[in-house]
Amino acid sequence: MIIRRISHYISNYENIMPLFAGACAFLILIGILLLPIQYNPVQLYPKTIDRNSSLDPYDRGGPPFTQVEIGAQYPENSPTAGLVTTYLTPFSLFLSQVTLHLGTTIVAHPGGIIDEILYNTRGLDTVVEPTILFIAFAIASYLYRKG
Amino acid sequence: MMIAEYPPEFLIGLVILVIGTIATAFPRPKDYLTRLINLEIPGWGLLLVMLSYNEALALFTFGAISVLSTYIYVRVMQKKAGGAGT
Amino acid sequence: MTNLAGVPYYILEFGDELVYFTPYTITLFLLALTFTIFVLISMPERQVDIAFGGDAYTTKVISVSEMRFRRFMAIACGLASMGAMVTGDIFNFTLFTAMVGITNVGIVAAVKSPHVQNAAYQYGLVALSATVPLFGGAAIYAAATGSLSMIELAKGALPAVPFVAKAFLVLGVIGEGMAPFYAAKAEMFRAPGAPYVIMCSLSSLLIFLRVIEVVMLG
Amino acid sequence: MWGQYSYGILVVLVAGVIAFFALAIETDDLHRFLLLDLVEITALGVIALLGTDLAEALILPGLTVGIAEQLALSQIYCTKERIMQNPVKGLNIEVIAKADAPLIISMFLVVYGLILSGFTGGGVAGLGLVFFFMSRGYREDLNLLEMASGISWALWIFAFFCFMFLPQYWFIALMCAAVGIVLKVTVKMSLVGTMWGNGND
Repeated sequence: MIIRRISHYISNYENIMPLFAGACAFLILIGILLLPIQYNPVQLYPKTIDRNSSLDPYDRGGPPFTQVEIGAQYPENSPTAGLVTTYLTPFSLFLSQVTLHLGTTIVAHPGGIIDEILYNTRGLDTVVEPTILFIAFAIASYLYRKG
Repeated sequence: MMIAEYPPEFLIGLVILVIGTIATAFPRPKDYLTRLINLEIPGWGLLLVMLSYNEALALFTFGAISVLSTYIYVRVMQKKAGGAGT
Repeated sequence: MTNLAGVPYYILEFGDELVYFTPYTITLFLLALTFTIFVLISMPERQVDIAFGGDAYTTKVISVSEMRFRRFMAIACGLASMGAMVTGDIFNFTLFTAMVGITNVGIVAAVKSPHVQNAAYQYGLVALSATVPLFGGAAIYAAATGSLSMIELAKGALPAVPFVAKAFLVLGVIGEGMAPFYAAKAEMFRAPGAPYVIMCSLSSLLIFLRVIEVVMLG
Repeated sequence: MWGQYSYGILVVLVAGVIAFFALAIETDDLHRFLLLDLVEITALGVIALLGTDLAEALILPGLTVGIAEQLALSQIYCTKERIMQNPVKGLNIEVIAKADAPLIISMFLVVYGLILSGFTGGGVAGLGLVFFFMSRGYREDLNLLEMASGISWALWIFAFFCFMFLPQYWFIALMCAAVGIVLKVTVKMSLVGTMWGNGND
């Protein structure tokens, strides 16, 4: 009897959002009670900040197009990792020689360490992500056209 | 390390994040526009937290994406108001 | 490698993200593959409305563009579930799961009935909010253990994964696949087009089976 | 035991509880949609606290997935509420629509974005197109946009496999990925600009 009532409640799709949100809030509360979480100091892709570099905070050492060491999980699987950490367009190269604050401007990143991670060592993530974007775009434009 | 020794933008960011979340969760007056404007506050808190970890690119992208999502929300709100008002 | 369900037959390397085939994952992978091929070649069923008290019945007409769109979504859903079955990386798994969620919304949202549209919207809300525990769980995995690779986690050399991270991951998969909400999903199945709506159900079953394996690691 | 990470995650999780609680008691569909943006912020907060380069690499896909699903959901909402045909006030005031300034500014942004390449470049170029479409009330051919989106996706995938299996040609792969992402982001943003117009006629 009670199962029938529960299943009746769930079958009303207006109720699933409050139910799920309530479950999330409850679980997060449990998560708060189970704190602290030990932060492992040994991390992948650690940051080293060199305040005197004009590419700060994305300078991972070395001039452009020379290979540097990146703290990847399986370095042997991505032999080209570290080559494009400091790829600069002529304009941004000019800027990097003029100012110390290039790393925090929008022109700094045609390449860089993030592109290295996104395109190379963790490339499969980046394949799935535009695919999701593509799917969502297809849904939106289909509904927009058929409205 | 004591709490007071953490970077100030980290602490301020967390405080703003919680205040903004409360402001957005229980806005007053409770209409769509107030809630949308209040959404900027926790966004600012998150930006400060990202800043304290030197995550510049994530910060830029978050800014750009929140502009886009504001477009999307305002469009829906205008469409909804358009049916009732005019 | 005691915790992985069986010894991997084959490991495919995509940089830091390994794709591995164990007896368990390969079974699920083949299931998803078979059904995707099935969707690819089959024609959609046409729903029949029977008027009670008489012999009259009508078949609902499905436009070609709608049929194509839903077939595209169903195939994308199949590919996403295949990816989620064999991936060896926690964050990659969550992304594939999010993709299963959005394709499920797409399969249903193409139908023009207001009832179905409303169900699709509610399900979309749940799917979008489920990315919070999913990505949050993956981030806690990375912070606590310093790694996202399932194979590294299974070796047992890393610190233990906090209970919260595992619970977040499971809750996120529940939200994306709506595993306990099959009654609500049945509501969405009033949408016509048999092989495509079954894909919703099958994909959520598969990702749920996979997440059980994932949380047993580490 | 209690380090910077634990304190940070405590505060972010408290924010998450508040946000999800508000979501649970909310009954209006559009309010729920707005609150989804709030819970996304807490998820991003959890990732940001990781503090390594990996955190940034995880935030970017998270952001993109969020905005993509919001785009699709907003469209489903409009269809479901039958408000697709309602007008949206754009910037198409007569003066702006006739002036050359939006055209010039958009041209500048697009060219600048192409020079920058990569993700930020795509963002800048896309912003230029959004501005242009919004100010003109212009109606782009959606089929063309869809095709460009497909091509950018294919380029992207090609670049990825190039990186993985032919690493010696990494420069070509990098360029393909850059062009692909410019096209991709530009197309997505110009769709938003186009949808700003008056419905689907």
